[in-house]
Amino acid sequence: MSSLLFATPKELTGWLAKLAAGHRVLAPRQEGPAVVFRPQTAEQLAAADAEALLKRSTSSPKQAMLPQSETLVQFTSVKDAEDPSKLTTTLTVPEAAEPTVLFGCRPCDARGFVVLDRPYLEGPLKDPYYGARREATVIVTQACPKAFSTCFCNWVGSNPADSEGSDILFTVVDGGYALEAVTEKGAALLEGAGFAPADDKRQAVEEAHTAAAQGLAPSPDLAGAPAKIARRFTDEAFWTKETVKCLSCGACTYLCPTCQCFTITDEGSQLNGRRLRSWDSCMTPLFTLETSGHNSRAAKSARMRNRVSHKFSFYPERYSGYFSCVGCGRCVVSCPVSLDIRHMVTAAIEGIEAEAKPAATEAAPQPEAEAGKDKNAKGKPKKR
Amino acid sequence: MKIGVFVCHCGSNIAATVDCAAVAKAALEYPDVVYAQDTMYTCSEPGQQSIVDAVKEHGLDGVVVASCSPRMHEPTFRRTVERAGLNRYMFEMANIREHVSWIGRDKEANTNKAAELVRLAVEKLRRNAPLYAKQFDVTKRVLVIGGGIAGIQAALDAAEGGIEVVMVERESTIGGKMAKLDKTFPTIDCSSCVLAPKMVDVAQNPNITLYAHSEVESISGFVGNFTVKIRKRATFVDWTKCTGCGTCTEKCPTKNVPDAFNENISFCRAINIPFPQAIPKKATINPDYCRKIKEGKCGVCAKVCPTGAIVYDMVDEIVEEKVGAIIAATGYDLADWKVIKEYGGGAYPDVITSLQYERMMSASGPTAGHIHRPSDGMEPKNIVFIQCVCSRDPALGRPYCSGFCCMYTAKQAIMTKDHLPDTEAFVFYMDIRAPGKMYDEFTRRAQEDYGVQYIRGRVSAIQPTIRPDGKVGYIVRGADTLLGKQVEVDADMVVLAVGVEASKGASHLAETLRISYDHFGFFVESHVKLRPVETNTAGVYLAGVCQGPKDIPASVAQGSAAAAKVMALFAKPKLENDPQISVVDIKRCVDCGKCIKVCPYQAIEEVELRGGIKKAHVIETVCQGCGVCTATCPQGAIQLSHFTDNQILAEVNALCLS
Amino acid sequence: MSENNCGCSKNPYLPEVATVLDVITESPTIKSFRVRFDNEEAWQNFSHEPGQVGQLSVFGVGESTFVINTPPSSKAENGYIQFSVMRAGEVTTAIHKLRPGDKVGVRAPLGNFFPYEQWKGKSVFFVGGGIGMAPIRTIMLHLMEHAGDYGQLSLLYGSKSPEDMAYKADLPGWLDSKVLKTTLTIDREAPNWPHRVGLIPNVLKELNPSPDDCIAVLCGPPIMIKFTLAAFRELGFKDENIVTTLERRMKCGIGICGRCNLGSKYVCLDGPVFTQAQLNDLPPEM
Amino acid sequence: MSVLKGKELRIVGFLCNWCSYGGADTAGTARATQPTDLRIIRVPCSGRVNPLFVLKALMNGADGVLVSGCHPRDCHYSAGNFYARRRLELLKEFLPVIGIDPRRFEYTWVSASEGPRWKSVVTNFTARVHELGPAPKWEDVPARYDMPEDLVNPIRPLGCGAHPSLPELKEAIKAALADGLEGVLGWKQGFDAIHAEPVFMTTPEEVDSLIWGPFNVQNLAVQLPLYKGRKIGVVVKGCDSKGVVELMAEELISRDDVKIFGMGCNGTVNVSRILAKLPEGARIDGCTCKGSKITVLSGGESYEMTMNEVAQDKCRICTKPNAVLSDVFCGTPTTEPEEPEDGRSPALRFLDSLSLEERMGFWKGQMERCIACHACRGACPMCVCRDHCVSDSRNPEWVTQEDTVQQKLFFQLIHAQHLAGRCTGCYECERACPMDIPVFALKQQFGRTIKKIFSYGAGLDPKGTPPLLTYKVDEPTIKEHDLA
Repeated sequence: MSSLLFATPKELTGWLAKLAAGHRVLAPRQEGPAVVFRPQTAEQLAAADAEALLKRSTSSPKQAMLPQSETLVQFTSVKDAEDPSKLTTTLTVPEAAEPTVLFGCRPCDARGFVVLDRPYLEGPLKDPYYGARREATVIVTQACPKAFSTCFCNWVGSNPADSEGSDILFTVVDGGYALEAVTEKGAALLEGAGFAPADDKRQAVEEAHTAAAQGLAPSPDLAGAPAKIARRFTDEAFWTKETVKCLSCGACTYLCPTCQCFTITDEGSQLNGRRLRSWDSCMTPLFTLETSGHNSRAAKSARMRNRVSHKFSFYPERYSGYFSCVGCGRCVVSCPVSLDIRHMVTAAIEGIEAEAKPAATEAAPQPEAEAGKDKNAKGKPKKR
Repeated sequence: MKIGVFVCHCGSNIAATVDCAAVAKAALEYPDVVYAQDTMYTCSEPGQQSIVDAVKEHGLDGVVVASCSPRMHEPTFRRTVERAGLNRYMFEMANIREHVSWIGRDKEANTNKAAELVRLAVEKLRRNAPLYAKQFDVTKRVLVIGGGIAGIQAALDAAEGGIEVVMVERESTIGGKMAKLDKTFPTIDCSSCVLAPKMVDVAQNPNITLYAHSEVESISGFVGNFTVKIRKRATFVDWTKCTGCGTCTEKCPTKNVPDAFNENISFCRAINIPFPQAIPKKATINPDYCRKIKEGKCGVCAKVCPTGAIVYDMVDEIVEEKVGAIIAATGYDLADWKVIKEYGGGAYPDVITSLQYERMMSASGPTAGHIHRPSDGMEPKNIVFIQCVCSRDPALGRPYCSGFCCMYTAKQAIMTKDHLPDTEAFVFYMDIRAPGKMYDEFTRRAQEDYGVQYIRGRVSAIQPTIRPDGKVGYIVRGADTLLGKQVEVDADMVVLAVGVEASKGASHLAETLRISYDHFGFFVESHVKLRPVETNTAGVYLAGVCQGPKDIPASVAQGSAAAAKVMALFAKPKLENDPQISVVDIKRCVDCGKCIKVCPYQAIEEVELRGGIKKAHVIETVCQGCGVCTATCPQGAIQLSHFTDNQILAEVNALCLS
Repeated sequence: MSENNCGCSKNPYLPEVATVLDVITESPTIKSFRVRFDNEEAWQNFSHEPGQVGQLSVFGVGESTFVINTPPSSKAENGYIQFSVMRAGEVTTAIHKLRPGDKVGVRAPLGNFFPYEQWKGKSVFFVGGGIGMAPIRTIMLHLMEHAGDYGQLSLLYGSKSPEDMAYKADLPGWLDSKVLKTTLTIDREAPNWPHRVGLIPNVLKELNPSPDDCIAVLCGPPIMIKFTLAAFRELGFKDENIVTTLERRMKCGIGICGRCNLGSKYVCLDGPVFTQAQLNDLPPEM
Repeated sequence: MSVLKGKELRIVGFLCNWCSYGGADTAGTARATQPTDLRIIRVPCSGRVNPLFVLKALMNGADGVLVSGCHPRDCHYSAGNFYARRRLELLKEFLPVIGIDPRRFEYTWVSASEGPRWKSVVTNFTARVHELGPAPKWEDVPARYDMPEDLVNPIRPLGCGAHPSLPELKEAIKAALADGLEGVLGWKQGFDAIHAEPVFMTTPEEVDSLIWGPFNVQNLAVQLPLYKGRKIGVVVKGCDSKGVVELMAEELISRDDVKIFGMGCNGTVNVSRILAKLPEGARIDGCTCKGSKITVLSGGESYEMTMNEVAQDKCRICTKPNAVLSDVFCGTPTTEPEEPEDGRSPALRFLDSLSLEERMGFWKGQMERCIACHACRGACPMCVCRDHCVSDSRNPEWVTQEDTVQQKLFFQLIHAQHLAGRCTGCYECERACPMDIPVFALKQQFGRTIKKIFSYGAGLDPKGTPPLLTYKVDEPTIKEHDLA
């Protein structure tokens, strides 16, 4: 545990304003009823009241690392003078990411990036765009003062004050905020912030964290959930019944901090155009539609089955037991027909024993117990 | 894709205000363009050959020609492109003449605009796909609407060419306006002498089915497969039995029926045969005057009819005919001259129209050829003919010249001098239009041999007066511009050379035929100089005055021309449809039925595929390619070939995004 | 399946600009494109294994996955790699418009490859349906080059009609090759067609290959795979000896975009080559 | 390649091939000098011009767009221009809501022989566009995020107490299930006390879970096309029933497949407004509704609020609380008030008070936070294209994948255009939007224009035809925009 620092609201916004000179500072901003992460200028930050920067965002801060649409490659071609049908095509890649401070996200958002790191950075082929932004971004997380009714981070091995994925974790205490560097990057950022040491606030911070954890509804036992859900796969009636009211709109996937899927399309012409990566949703039928017209997930029940199974079964099978869901509850809050993934997971694992199944989950390494963290969850976060 | 761009100078028409070389050079910058040249005359033989050569030499698979309007030379260049081995739809035109070089002298702006229009054509061409026409079989029968001289000529020529003809005539006899004429210019031979044999031919030609006293009710379908509903209006006489003996007309007590055939200068009976040479020579009852039909009394004709042909309770009958082509030959009517108050507005009995005068001079007319003025039957000593009544008169909204009035007025004047040698004939005229063979000699003969006095000037008013001898006279006041003074003529009778307009109901028929018509009701031809007898609707042709004022020789010529066009259409064993039609992508269609609702031609139907899935389907031969369905379909599932959403969007984006 | 060998650290989304050297019209709907990288150095150290795929793209239109259907040896000998493309959608239509000299993008090699090392000493029975012949061709030619290491190699290639049959230039060679027993079949009777007529599963049963010590390699449209798989099982072939490829599900080709998953496996990383046994363990979502 | 700087503005013309393109040719042949700005795109018929082409041009930098076709009755395809007249008149009235000056778009009729008329049409329109100057660019307009939250006073008393006839409704549904109905769509309790969720009731127990009250917000008509061909029932509020009727009018569901259960509706709540009265993220432990007062229990506290404070905007001006069409109607219908003189949504009222440029700023500010998740499309009962939406397609490609304001707003324009004359005003698109963007204002702009021009409301007549799918030869209520 590195030392605890204390900052009054004015000091906090002043610090952020100073950072805005060298960094792109993303912080929550209220726009109409919704709260979104927006780059804020030094003046805006200096003038902002700290309270406004601490609202929980409606959509996840995933945009900071994985923009909804970004240019992967720009291609321009020049015609040969004598023979215009001969082209010389040159490809250019947009410049690397700018240093960014992502301020005000919550532990589940921060853990979302850890979930995304596995496919994006820990596979055989690394994603340079996501990697560059990940490297260039310092994540300043606020420990949740209070759990929302739709929060269930404790189901997936986390808690309202989980520091995994964050570089700096701060907690609201009376009179201001107790900040604590979690990683070297965080410590580097706090350097020169001139905050007073505040070890005496340790007690208040612990109390705030346990108070927040109390607010969460107890988590069902998800041990063996991946295997159970895998076995539920062929229960067509179950998935059809659960998905009856789903409208296949895809809002859940675009709000989710851990949805990784995207599509690649080209715009413009050969002479000057760009190849785009943009978010895609497994809930729309076009996701697995092949040009021949064959679609392995034509029915919406198959698509919902894939979404729930991916987060609670396929991903854990592939990445040593870690759930891909971080329990932020945004998909539950914003579903037009109030579909609840918690209900679907509990219903899916009900009545299925987790007897031996040679799936990867058995072979998953046992993460060492974490002091003070919730014990019973299977998908234990490993220290990065 | 390899595109070639050919920028045309069109002599100086384009090159004068557009830097064609610069446009060609700019075209080389566009995507997929690999060859660009500017040519003096691209549509000329060498011009087209340069396209064919370039396609071969550079392996082009698309051609853009920047020149005149596609309405002019798109077909020409499509054939050129086809000759070069490409599909004729891998071709686009940029209109840099009518839309650029001819409408402004600012060379810099014109060149920039021309380059942009070429860019539009290139962007559209890059998204064009080869299209192939489909074959469909043809009903080799033709419908001729209108039994005037033009219709008769067309019907006879088509029948001669071995094509079955269905002729529909509104009146109870064919012959049209020509049948009403006594003599025809310039040879003054008797009109019915030349017309009657042709009418008989129509009746006797086995290929011709005649529906007289009938009208076209509705037309559906398309070229090669029209379905025509014909309303056979009730004649109240069973024509299969009627022998045309005329006994009923003699005995019919109702004598006060205005005789339409004689232009209402006389009366006829409620049951009547219009004129002796009528074809079909059958009687017809006028229901508005027949006492039996109106009040249930009388019934004399039924009693005297030797074959019992009278059917008082006859009703209209709808008949359906399948035809492959339609010739409209609906002729003309005289304009409503009564709007001219200065000429009495129809109140003066002795101020009559030229057609009425023609009936008066006709041997089969009500006065058996004797000229008696309607008011008191007196043989007129002075007759005044007034030219251009409701013609060449923009104030009355009729700016056009009716073409044949100068000639028939000269003829009527000559005939008048023939009938009444010592009668004076005066003709008030503006300019004598006598363009045909022996036409001008004819009008000169009227002046020199027959002493008809031509007065160059318009008649400002006709004033009725009581002469000392108590008879009525008409002071015709006008100007004589050659003498430069006012002129007055005390006339016994005035004959008005009234201008022509399309026959009544022509505009409604045009809507039924889906062809355009202008403000005066004349049908709009496909091209005023190059395609006068065709219309923009495939399979519909025009003949005679319905297309615009013209004299008998021209009407006859157009009748033959229209028949020739039909024969050419039917010459091929099968017809090809225009592949620019809509196509449904069954993967995207969700069978919401919006396209079926909006299609003006009902060319889209709902079909059931395997497994009971329903989709929309376009009937290739009925779709005319308007694209309303493509603009309506929410999923973009139905796309009009050659004008797909992506093709038009490419043009919009080329203009707005770059 | 063993790890693929393209762990290059450079940007995996960045294609190599390549030039189309030659276009062969195989059938009304299939064309083969022979391409070579423009960047000489990248071309030199490019190598691939039979069965690996590549993302072929037309700039401005998009990219799509195709198997590299020339054997590894042919790159050195002939100086090109070949992709066979059936016209189906927007990208394939744009590819079909390509002419020699045009530029394309190539991201290759991707995915795993046929485990031909483990097949040594065994017979191999290839079945290709329509465009499914493309993946078959690369591994078949490779095995024919090392025929000695294997037992009997045989090919059953079926297509809708004679014109639809691809690789017409190779067919004579295959028909009278000493190392390869070739059977060609078409769906329906066609004038002067000397070979078999009939659907692939039925012809396969007639050929009645023996399952012992024999690997079946099976590629084609889903409907054909379904019935041919049943036929192989009927003939006694065990599921672990039946191999197929699933590159039609791929999108990014580098295991990130999440589109090609079959359960927890990614077709682009753990495939596209799978044995039927492996597929049986995965959720039934073909 | 663009317009001549300083001399020309970007004016795009869509001309029908048979008449206006010919008219332009005639003007050319007559050497009638005209300004050079206009670039002409040839289309077969003015009926081919999808209003979205005009919107695409105006959204991407066109300063003026002109559409010209054959004179009514003179169309080569007989009815193309009749459809165009209605669509383009509606478009012209729609443009101001997104801040585009309607004078930048004009449609007129010029025949092939009217060269001089074409010359004056082009000259006058170009002059008008030059007078208006270059169109404001979406990139340069300053975004604004303000939207006043003042509520519209309800025109009838809104209530939230338990409906006395709910048991009677449950019995009726159970009876219907007994004699063969496969299932009935209704609402049941959601994941907490102030959320309901749709349920497909097939067994009596499930019918017991049916609730009727202020939380029945979803419009169940959206589910009906998914059950095409199956005999099912649906419980409807007044606004939902209009959706069911419109689906029947367009034959997307058949009348005898659907058994409609209705009850008088006293208004539904906007859940965000309830949450706004509670501390951020408060857990909902319970909720009691009595008369028009709602008491929410959360974390030991109880929060009082009235329906007037939290009701949905549509319920405040609702004139059709009872099903417009039903097979079974339980209980006494609620009073149906007269048409309000101002039925506009709050967003539309605010937009009407803004200048054109401010409206562009408004939409730029709102659409920046749109995540293009298309929940608005998913929740819309009239969106029957489901898996084949044209905005996900590349043939035709109306929108690209880029997340710029123009592309995201263009999807909203597609949605509004497709709903013109079909939208029943159920507000689901705005309620379903996770980012709370007031997208219903665009649909209501079309809705109020159609009411003004065709005095037609969607979803009232099962035999009705949406105005844009038909035409009149003489349109008494559309006056000619003459440029000549």
